[in-house]
Amino acid sequence: MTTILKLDAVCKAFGAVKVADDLSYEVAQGEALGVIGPNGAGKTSMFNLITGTLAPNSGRVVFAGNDVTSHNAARRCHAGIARSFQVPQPFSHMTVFENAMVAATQAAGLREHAAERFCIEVLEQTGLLAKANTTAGSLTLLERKRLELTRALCAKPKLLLLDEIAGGLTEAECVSLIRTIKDIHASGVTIIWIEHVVHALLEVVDRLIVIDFGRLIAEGEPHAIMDSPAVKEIYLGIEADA
Amino acid sequence: ANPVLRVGHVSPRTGPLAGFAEADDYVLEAIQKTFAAGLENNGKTWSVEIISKDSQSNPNRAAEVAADLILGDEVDIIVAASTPETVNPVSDQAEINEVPCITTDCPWQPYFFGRNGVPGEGFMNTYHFFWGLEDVIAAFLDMWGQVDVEKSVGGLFPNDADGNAWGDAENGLPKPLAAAGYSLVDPGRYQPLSDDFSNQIAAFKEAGCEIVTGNMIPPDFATFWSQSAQQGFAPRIVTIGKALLFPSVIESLGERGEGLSSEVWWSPNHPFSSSLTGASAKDLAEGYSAASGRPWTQPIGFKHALFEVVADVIRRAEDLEDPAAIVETIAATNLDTIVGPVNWANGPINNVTKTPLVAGQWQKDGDAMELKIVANSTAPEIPTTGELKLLG
Amino acid sequence: MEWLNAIVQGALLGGLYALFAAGLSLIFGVMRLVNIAHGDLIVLAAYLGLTVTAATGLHPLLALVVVVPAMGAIGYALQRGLLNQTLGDDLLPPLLVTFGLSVIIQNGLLEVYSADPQKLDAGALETASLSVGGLSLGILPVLTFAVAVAVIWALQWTFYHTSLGRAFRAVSDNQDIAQLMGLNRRHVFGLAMALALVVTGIAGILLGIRTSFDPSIGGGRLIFAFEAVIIGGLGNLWGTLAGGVILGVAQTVGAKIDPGWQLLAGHLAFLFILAVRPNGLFPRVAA
Amino acid sequence: MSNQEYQVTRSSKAARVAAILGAIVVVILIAAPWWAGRADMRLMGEMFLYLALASLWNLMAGYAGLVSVGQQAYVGFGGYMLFALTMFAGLHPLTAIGLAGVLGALISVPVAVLIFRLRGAYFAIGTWVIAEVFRLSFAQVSALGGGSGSSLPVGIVKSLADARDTREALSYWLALGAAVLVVAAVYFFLRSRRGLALTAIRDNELAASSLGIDIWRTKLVVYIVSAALTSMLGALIFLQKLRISPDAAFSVNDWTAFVIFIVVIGGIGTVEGPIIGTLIFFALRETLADLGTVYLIVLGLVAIVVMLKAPRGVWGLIRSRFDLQLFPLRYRVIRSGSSKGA
Amino acid sequence: MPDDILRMQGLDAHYQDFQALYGVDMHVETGEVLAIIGANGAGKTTLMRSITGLIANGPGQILYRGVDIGGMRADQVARLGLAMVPEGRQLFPSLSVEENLVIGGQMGRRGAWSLEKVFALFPILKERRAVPSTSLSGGQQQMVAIGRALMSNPDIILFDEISLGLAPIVIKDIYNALPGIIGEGMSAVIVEQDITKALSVSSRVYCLQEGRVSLEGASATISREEISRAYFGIQ
Ligand SMILES: Nc1ncnc2c1ncn2[C@@H]1O[C@H](COP(=O)(O)OP(=O)(O)OP(=O)(O)O)[C@@H](O)[C@H]1O
Ligand SMILES: Nc1ncnc2c1ncn2[C@@H]1O[C@H](COP(=O)(O)OP(=O)(O)OP(=O)(O)O)[C@@H](O)[C@H]1O
Ligand SMILES: [Mg+2]
Ligand SMILES: [Mg+2]
Repeated sequence: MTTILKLDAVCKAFGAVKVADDLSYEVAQGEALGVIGPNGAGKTSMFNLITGTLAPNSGRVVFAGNDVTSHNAARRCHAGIARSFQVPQPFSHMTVFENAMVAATQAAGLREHAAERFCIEVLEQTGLLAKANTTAGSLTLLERKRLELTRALCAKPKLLLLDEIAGGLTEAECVSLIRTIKDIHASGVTIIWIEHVVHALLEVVDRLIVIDFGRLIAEGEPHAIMDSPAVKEIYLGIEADA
Repeated sequence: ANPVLRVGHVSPRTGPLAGFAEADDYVLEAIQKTFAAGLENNGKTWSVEIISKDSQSNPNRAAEVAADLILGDEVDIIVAASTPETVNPVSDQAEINEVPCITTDCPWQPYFFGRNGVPGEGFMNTYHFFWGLEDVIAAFLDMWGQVDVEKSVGGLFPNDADGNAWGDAENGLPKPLAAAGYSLVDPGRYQPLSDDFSNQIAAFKEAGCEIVTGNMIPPDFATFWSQSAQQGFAPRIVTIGKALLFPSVIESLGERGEGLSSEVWWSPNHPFSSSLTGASAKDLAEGYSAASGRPWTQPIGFKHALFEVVADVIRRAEDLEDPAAIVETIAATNLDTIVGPVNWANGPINNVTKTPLVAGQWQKDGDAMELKIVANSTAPEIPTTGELKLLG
Repeated sequence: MEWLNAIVQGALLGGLYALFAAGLSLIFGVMRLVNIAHGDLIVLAAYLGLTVTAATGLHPLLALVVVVPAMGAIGYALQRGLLNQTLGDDLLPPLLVTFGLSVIIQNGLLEVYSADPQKLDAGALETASLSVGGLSLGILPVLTFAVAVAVIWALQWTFYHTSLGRAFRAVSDNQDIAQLMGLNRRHVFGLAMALALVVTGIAGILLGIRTSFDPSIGGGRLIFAFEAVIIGGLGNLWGTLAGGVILGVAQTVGAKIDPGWQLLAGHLAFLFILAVRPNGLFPRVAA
Repeated sequence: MSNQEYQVTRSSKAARVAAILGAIVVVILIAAPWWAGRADMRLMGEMFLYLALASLWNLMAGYAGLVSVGQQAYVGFGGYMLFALTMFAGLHPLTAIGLAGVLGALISVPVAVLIFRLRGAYFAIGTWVIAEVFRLSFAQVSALGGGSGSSLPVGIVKSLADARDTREALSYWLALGAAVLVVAAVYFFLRSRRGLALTAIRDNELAASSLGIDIWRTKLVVYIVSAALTSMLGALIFLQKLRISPDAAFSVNDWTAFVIFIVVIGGIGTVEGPIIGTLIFFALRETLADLGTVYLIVLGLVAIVVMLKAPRGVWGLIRSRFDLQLFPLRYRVIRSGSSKGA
Repeated sequence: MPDDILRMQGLDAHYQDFQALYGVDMHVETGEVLAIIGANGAGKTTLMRSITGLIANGPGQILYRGVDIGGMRADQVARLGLAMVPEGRQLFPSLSVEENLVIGGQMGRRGAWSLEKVFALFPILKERRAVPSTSLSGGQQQMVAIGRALMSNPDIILFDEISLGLAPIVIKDIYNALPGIIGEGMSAVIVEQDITKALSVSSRVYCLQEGRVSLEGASATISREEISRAYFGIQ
């Protein structure tokens, strides 16, 4: 089993707030890793460090065997990292389909015609095909989140970073989302998924890490982690001795 | 019907140079009246149509409207006046499009050298009448020589067509001033619309200048003049071209406008009269004041004279259908106009002829400020109307 | 000594630039509005001053009593009647509308007042000077500088220590949500523009006393004002003052080397600062 | 349900008709020297140059999000290069125009490195200051007339062609060629992958960069290409004006404000906008210019009214009314032949 | 009806050509917690924005204590005592945490809520009161957004997606705080995707489907089947 992503003692602080504090872990090729942690723990910041949106104060990010710490976001994307944004970042004046096309042509490097077919496929998978010609700016919050997922998929990533995509879904929608992500995972894509909707997360991931104050405080088999006293206390708010 | 001859006219009706053209309406109206019956040429009567366009004080626009007049209105003669910013682009268009062109109201050096004219060759189709820097210098020296002041002169020349010409080491003020025994302190070309003249003032103070001269636009002069007072610089004579031409500028300076001096190209006291209407300089100036309620300005005479020359050329031309013949006629002009004689045969250089120039000072006359002619040895036919008084 | 003189005169000139810039900085900060007409509004204020002094014979500084409220009212009306409709994420509508406004003001002034240069006659104030350590300083530039400091102090205080200032910042961040806080954004923006034009009114009168003006000189003033704002860093009015001073000193020092360099030196100083500090010298932390 | 039912199209019937009509119009325009008067040709030549300037500005502002109020820097630079290269290096004017483009591209690189540090309104003002620096710098070059400016020697103009008619036709064709070239280049660029990237950047830089778009490089390319072409246009413009001076060459009103006016009136962010805008601008100018101040006041009012009532310009109005695209860029997903509901 | 604090009558809402709400009839009783549920895009946010005046609607479509607020601007509505915790938090980035709260209270309406009380509810905010609101995490921002709305001492408070993006611990805290918030006699409307949660805190529930009310009932008695039918329109 090869390692696709490795964080090596990554540190990042905004003034006094440490969002990554000596953060080290590895993700294996083909794995699905879940990330939980209290609000403000530094989960989204960790994604920013992996994708190159943020530069670390110290430490290294290694992707597919290459040290990418000094590479910009675009370069890392070409190397195979794609993400969804927690706060959706659509190309508001472009249609949903064009949003997808940007990913397919720029990130995945597909030629025009192949890109078109591929985007239609992905849109169908994520349930946005009916909105293909709609301007992204007029989507609802949740549709925007789905667009985030669509775009990330259209980039044909090796490593897919998902930041809270299940929030606000109805039960039925959530089930279909889980199915989609499982399919993606089954096709060989490595996934790191930040999610507060823990039950959805547990359906998919092989391993769970817990972040608090930028530090990795627990890591291991998902259900075991969820049952651990630390997680109960800091994350679920269940008093350990109750 | 009579054949029609079209005259194109470009001037800065609007924009920062609009002061130069403020009397255009008045002058053109009078001219059109005299042209109303048509002009005789070779026994035929020609109707003359004047098409006037605004350059908006913008050289780009001046080129534009000149081309419009030439290509669109197909004018037979094009005329322009007021500063190199108007005169040069119009002349250039006329030259390349082979249309006869007469211009005025811009010293001839920026006109000639500013257009890359080559002495001895000159231009094919474009002619200019006004005075030159040598006349300004002579008039200034004449004025300054009347009083006893330190012969140290501070120079203020902007980096524009006029300023570069006035300050030019070869053709501008420096050489003749030195020859006349004056030392010139010239800190260098400043960019028009500067907010600060402290450095120039410091340099003038340092050198003990008692005279300040140059060519400025009014806002720059106003800034300089109040800063001088603030910074304790009190020259005895201040003689500035362009900025001090217009009564409105002097008025805006209040008390501190009194005693400033300037070149005088034309005034109601000039002993000339119009070849078209017979009116004297005084008649023309008073006519304007009466019609507009505003004081007379110097460009009035030249604008009138411009059309005197046009009328004269139309009358004399051998063949008004042929541009080359018109150009020939212009070159052969010999006319006494309201601003003095215009005769390109006596030009200092190809395509240029000169009119007389004297120097004057703004002095209080009753309530109003009046431009008195205080030095006339350059053109003794123009009588002086006052005596130079030192400032301060 | 000559260099010192150049620097001191430049710093005083900077006070005037800071005054030009303060109003711009305020509306830029509150509404993200790039007001191309700002320079022309300064000139408009000078002309209002001219009209008032001509009609009443008041000293130009006393004319402020009329001009300042008038400019405030114009600002409020302009904002509510016109500029409010242009605000949004897009930079262009305000840019173009204020550009149109600039053309209209300029040519309107030309129609009404003609192209003649005008000046406000402040009598002895214009030429009075005081001597400090061998330097001769004009009372007017010193006064201008002092006014600039006072105005900027007042604006800064308003912005960060009053509920009006808080309202300015909130509305500038998110208009919809600010509405939910009971803030009428149209009114708040109107007040911001009114305040900005009050400052512009003061600047215009001081400009009119310092130098003569005609309807066309607004553009040149506008660019200095922008430079001062950006050098100082957005949202920091003291920075704007510093920006004005840097600009003024760069100009006079540049002119000392060669008068042709006066304006160029100011622009180059601006570009240099951008090259080393793209957010200006004193950007407000974490904005 | 198979996605074979769905098709993606980027063209439309209107666009195909427009392409044919457009080709016919271009042919008619090429023949203008045989049917139009001198003044009309000059006017059309000027319109073409403005159309080209406007299309380039539209590419920068409407697509790359680079709102520049300093494009006069390159117009003036190109003009001065024409003068310098013909007067001092003795080059043929046409060679000089080409070389002006190359030099414009070269000088735009360091400029871009500096002003790309700025965003939005900051960028706009930065470009303006750059243009002022160009203006003031050229005002210091006394060989080119300093602040007074310089005229193009008649001999150089005549080297284009001896006969006046040929010369006029030639400069007309140059202008027409420039306009067609620029509009076509902008259109095909926008249809390309890079065009899509550019539009994405305009909408959201953060998302664009994380989808593999090198923002800096994409914008740089657009900026440099615009600078090069604008410089060439500047050289062409001043070949017609015959006289150059810093104030005229670097006039923010003539080369940027009017251009912005054209683009915004016509419809920013569309290829059609600048064409419509140019027609409207010149219609206004030709009917009102003699009114002087009133003309400019009207222009200001028109700009304000259009911005308030139709922020997407005249073409935006037409497009929203008739869903018309003459230069189609959008992708449409259509369901082929099926009548099934969702 | 005197007990109604808010009543919608035939409320329509549009985004340009697109109609998002069709003749919605709905009322909120004084002092109750009303839940609104519905699939994505059903029009829940649109409803909230209409009530608060951020989307214009016709006269007579919304009555607040019997007063027609249909045509009013958002700031006028806010002054009458309506507050909203918007979807996606939307704090003022250039205001500090404390200023964000204070500006909520700037209308000067009297009532139980003050800065101290908000800080007591969310102690972490007191700790970070001076920092810019942008440097808070998502959950902390949601706390500020709630505090900000409370600071205006509204008579009715609207929560759009109250728990979206929050860690379970925060959701728990917020729901624990809810009775205290409502206890002061305030009415509340809650948009919540977690139906169980929604039913447990509310007295009545409406379900929206494609811009229309598809179900209305008492939270305690409504059945799961009814809800899923109302959600998706499956008969
Ligand atoms: N700004 C807008 N422009 C055009 N249509 C919009 C806009 N905002 C929302 N809509 C449309 O209005 C409808 C209702 O949207 P609304 O945001 O009210 O739904 P919602 O119930 O809050 O959904 P969600 O659960 O996704 O937040 C949707 O079909 C949406 O596409
Ligand atoms: N640009 C920034 N400047 C200053 N502080 C920041 C910045 N971005 C994030 N932070 C701070 O870093 C911390 C971690 O934020 P981050 O968004 O990574 O949290 P998170 O774990 O994703 O939380 P949530 O689950 O609420 O989304 C927070 O306290 C936040 O205030
Ligand atoms: Mg997060
Ligand atoms: Mg919603």
